[in-house]
Amino acid sequence: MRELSFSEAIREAMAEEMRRDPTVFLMGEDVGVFNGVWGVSQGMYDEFGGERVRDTPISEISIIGNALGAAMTGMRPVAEIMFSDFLMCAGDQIANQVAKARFMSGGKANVPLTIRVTTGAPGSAGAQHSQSSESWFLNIPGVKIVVPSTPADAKGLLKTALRGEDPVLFFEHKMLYASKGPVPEDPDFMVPFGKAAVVREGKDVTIIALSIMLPKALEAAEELAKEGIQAEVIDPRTLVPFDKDTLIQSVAKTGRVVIAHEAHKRGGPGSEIAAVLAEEAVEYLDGPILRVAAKNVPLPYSPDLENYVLPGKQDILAAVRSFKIHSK
Amino acid sequence: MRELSFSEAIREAMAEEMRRDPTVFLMGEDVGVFNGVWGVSQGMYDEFGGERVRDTPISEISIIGNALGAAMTGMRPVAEIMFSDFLMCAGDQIANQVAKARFMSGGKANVPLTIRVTTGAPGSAGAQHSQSSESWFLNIPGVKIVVPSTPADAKGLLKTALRGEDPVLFFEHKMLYASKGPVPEDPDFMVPFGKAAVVREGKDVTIIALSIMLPKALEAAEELAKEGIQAEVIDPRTLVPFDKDTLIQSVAKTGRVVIAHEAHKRGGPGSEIAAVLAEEAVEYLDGPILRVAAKNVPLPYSPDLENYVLPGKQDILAAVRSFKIHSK
Amino acid sequence: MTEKMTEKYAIDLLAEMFRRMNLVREFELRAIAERRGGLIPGFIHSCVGQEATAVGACLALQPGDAITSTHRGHGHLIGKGGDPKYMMAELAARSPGYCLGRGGSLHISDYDLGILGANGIVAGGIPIAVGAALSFAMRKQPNIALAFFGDGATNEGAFHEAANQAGVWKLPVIFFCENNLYGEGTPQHKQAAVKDLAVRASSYGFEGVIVDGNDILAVYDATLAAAERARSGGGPTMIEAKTYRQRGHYEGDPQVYRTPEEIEAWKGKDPIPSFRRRLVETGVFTDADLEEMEGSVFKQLDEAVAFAAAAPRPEPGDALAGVYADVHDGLVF
Amino acid sequence: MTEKMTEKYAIDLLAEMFRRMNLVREFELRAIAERRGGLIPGFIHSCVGQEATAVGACLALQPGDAITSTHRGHGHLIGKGGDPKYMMAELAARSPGYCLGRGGSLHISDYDLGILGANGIVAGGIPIAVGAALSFAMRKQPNIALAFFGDGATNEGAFHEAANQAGVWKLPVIFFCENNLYGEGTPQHKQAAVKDLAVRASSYGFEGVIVDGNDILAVYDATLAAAERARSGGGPTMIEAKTYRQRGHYEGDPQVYRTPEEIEAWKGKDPIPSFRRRLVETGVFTDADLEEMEGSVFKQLDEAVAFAAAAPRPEPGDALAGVYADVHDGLVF
Ligand SMILES: Cc1ncc(C[n+]2csc(CCOP(=O)(O)OP(=O)(O)O)c2C)c(N)n1
Ligand SMILES: Cc1ncc(C[n+]2csc(CCOP(=O)(O)OP(=O)(O)O)c2C)c(N)n1
Ligand SMILES: [Mg+2]
Ligand SMILES: [Mg+2]
Repeated sequence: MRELSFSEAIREAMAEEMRRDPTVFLMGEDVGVFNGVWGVSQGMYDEFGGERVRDTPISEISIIGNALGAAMTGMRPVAEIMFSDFLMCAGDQIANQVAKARFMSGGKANVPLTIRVTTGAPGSAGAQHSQSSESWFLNIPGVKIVVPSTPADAKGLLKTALRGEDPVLFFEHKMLYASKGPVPEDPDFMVPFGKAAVVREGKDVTIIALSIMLPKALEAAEELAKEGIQAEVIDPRTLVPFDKDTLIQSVAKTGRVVIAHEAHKRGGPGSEIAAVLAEEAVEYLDGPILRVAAKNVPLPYSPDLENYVLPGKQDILAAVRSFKIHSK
Repeated sequence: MRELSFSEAIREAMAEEMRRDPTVFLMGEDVGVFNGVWGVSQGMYDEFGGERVRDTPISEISIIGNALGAAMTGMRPVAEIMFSDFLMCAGDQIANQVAKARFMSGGKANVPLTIRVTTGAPGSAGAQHSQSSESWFLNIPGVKIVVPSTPADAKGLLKTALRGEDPVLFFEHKMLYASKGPVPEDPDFMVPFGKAAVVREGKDVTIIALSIMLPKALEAAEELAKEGIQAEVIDPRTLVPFDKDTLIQSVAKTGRVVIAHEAHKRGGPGSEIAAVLAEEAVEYLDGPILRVAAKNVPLPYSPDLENYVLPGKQDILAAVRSFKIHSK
Repeated sequence: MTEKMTEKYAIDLLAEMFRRMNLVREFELRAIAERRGGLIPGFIHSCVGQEATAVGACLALQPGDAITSTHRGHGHLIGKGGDPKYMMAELAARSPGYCLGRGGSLHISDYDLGILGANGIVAGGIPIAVGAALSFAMRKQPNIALAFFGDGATNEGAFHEAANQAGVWKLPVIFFCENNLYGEGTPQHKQAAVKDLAVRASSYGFEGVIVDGNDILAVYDATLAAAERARSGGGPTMIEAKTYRQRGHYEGDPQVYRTPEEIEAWKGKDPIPSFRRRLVETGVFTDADLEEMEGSVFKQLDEAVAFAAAAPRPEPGDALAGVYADVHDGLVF
Repeated sequence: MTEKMTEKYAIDLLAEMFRRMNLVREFELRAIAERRGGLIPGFIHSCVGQEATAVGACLALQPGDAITSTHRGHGHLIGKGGDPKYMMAELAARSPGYCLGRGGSLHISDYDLGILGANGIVAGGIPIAVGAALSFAMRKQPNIALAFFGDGATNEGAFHEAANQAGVWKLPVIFFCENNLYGEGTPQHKQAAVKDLAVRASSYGFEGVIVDGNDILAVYDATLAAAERARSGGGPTMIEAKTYRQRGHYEGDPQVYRTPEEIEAWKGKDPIPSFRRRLVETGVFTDADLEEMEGSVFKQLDEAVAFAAAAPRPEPGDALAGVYADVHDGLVF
């Protein structure tokens, strides 16, 4: 299969849907002439023009609110927020308008709206440009939350978002943009929401890894294999909806869980995942549910501090090793 | 001891601190002439005048940002956001400015800022005026999160907030305002952050209850006692900092946990509490960690629907009974 | 004089103005009574005194046009053609209500009529209206959007960003400010340092006009002009209609922030009797004509209340459906 | 002519203007070079071309006054008296840096100098400046605050709410807009439908003035006038300074959104050589005087870079301290 980078995969999903459906369009800060700050929309302004690849003022409330109004009246907008840190600038529109419109209207408001954001620490970008914000709207029923980790998933999940009727928060890790992987060419290739991917099978421990932590978890699993420990690595891919069954089945087999994400530990996506397992899979547990995550401090500028605060492969390894699994 | 209502206790804490320290002041929408929409600041405008009990325009970004700037330059503001649902209107100022200022400045910014908000469902107020938002900023290191459930705690915790040097989000449940309880008269009475209250002792099950769920948990415990089940009821009081030791000790004794809060279940404060216990107290668990919380749908206007979505005493009872504890 | 009036305004339009203003007024009074009586569980922000803005603006729109509304939205709904039956049922939290009883007064909507929702968030609907206008413009649909909001709402960031956006893209949208002098209990002069909020339009490159919000014809004229401009590619207009809410911010508001004299003075400028007088004095309608219309309004509301009271309540478990359109095997909960 | 100049401006002030503008320019160029060389890990938004706004505005302030800055903040810091040594150390992520290496360029601050922080959030600092002004006003401290922000920032809700608030409370604050014609890659006309952003002040009941942002004396005069107004209870002023950033939005920006010709044309209006010429032509300083100043700037920056390069890095574990002042037995983590 041909290989695409993560950002190419996202661009292809958007462009294909825009060719297919005239109501799909992209709006955001510098998504057009500038090609997007991370180059994701490279060339799209040239292909689709400024009407459908719309540069907006620096106005996050307006970006989300406009996109919502457009969605309610028949369009299918993709609204880009440049850094997920800025989601809070439009927090009210997301939490109180976008997420609740369908329910509050008795199901009559249709909100086919995809909010794409870049997330994660690109290195020394400081506390306001590095956050992993996947859990910030987890307590708000009404938005779906999608966190891809491979180019194929990025494309297939984005397609599902763009063809669906619900608001989706779509988190793209900046340090994944350049990563490459096979991506199906079928223009109808879609990855369903609510299906976790068992990326590597194993019987000794379940590593649940989100976004950038997936490649790190796979590296860790490789290393563990050499020690005779068979790690099962699972990517939930979507947090809302959430495929707990696949996780529970894995835990039933391994009895041990490590959850890895780059977001801060407290209140991160791992809290919810751990809570679900503690509620529904406790009988299978042979030990604690460990979370590998950023420490609970704002992300520092200094690389020395930042590396210390961010989670890495070593932290996954340490977590797994703490189980003292006797390799068989 | 004399009894005060929850709202009187909050008012007394503010007024005492304002008398004691000229840099303390209150600002927010209709906190002055109107006496606050819930009457909490009743009479304060008359006592302190419009300079120190400041009515603001309807501008949540400005309320929080102004309070932050004032805090950084020597004042000790209390900023009121009328409904916690509107915190997201000022989400960026809270998450990216208030919470991070001290850390990003290398400790040089001082941020003695208390953000008071009303929270919870007052009944048929609809999806945008009923949310329990305690977990919305849990993933943001730098703010402390305080969730009192009794008049004495409300006063004592607010005093700790007002005399401290850090930003605090202070959640006041609307349906607790009228509740009464003994409140010490000592003007230096303070309740420390990070100390959970064991409100009722028991050996069979630990019920961890926040805010409005505390009185409901106590009622449930009373009923359970009649069935011979001794429930220990604990109020964490502060989510950041978090007193996990008291909880773990309780779980070590009971082996069973029910966490009750009015916030939606997914991504609510109970996720983090459950995750902490699943990480650090798993060896004591005799069963799943159960969460009693609002269902994951926006809060409906209809009382029939709303009652169904909100958690109550019955849900706590059902959760405890599901453990099939054999009363001794 | 009759001729002048009926030359400019179709007689049916004048009748509809009168009828709908009365319908709004009586809807409010009836809802307040039914709330006291227990039929309606939630709180009510009535628009008594502001009927001319709601009805005048909406009647200047076309059926396919969209509006966004506020916490004080019953008038906007009725103005845009909302049916009091389904409104009352919604307020009574019944199944046949506009939002199946999920929304209530604060969130009532009718997407078929282009009413994209009342809103519990001050200024929250404004960017949504701009988005609807964007949608019409992109699809070259000859419709426009109108955002209703209060004086207090103009101090929210959402107003600013939305208005600026609409100005840059020259979108077919009207920013309709119902300036009733207060935001909750705070008078305008404590909320903004400018006397006329219409001046704010100049920050966004479009025109701001001021009208007497208690004169329905003035409101209608200004909105029609703005709508024509918007429809013909001329971009947005801001209309500031000066009016007054005669009752508390919500039912139960002790109104410590204003004097009974002030309220009385404004009741003297009530938009309904003055329009009624005008219709009679210019001979457009006889007193009897108008009485008949008034009677029909009462009847309509009796029916609405009866409908609501008899309507079934939603089943509790229904609450779980309708958060999402696509439920992925029921996984989202 | 010399006399006119030195009559109006103290000679030390003119020297300081020249020296600080050069210091800003050379700081930027040096930082860019050191970033390429690997000393500086993070990204840099340079203010090359905008030295007159930063220095002119700051020199019109008093030491106790406060400013808030932006992502493009090195000039503001140096203007307000920041020490290049600690700045460079901060950019190099070293322990003696202004923020102990935690902030970096985007978050650099010096609370002792009243610099309440650069900001990674566009318009994020504006409400903070208004809060500082509120604090000064409440304590009757004779100080004022000044918020720096860009043209693009005026489209954020935060700008609107903060400006409105300051207008209502007549606070001692200056809204200083550095209009460099672009917000990132988007030109002003795609961001706002008005030509002059200073008109926005009229929405808030205070004055908006426009100055040539590349003329440091014009910037200084306008800021001094606004500061005097603020200090004497006259409330806020908005100043729009028209200027241009000569380099990319950040280092590495391919600048597809503008032409080399445009950049060249603006380089012809560079604020530093024009001020230099003026100083020489009016006889205030000789070429030799100015060369000496220029030399001292280079020396200062050599020292700053040497200081930064030799400075210790923070210990990784230090990251855990300093999130809160009160740690409650270390519980907050
Ligand atoms: C974001 C937000 N802030 C505050 C409120 C509380 N609130 C509801 S209505 C209102 C006053 C609104 O004033 P205005 O816009 O003038 O409308 P009016 O009530 O006068 O019709 C306030 C402050 C809210 N609902 N939303
Ligand atoms: C809230 C927010 N939105 C977007 C950005 C990304 N961003 C950083 S600088 C910038 C342009 C700012 O333009 P302007 O205010 O004119 O300042 P300039 O860069 O021209 O100095 C943008 C969009 C941001 N940092 N914060
Ligand atoms: Mg009003
Ligand atoms: Mg700019």
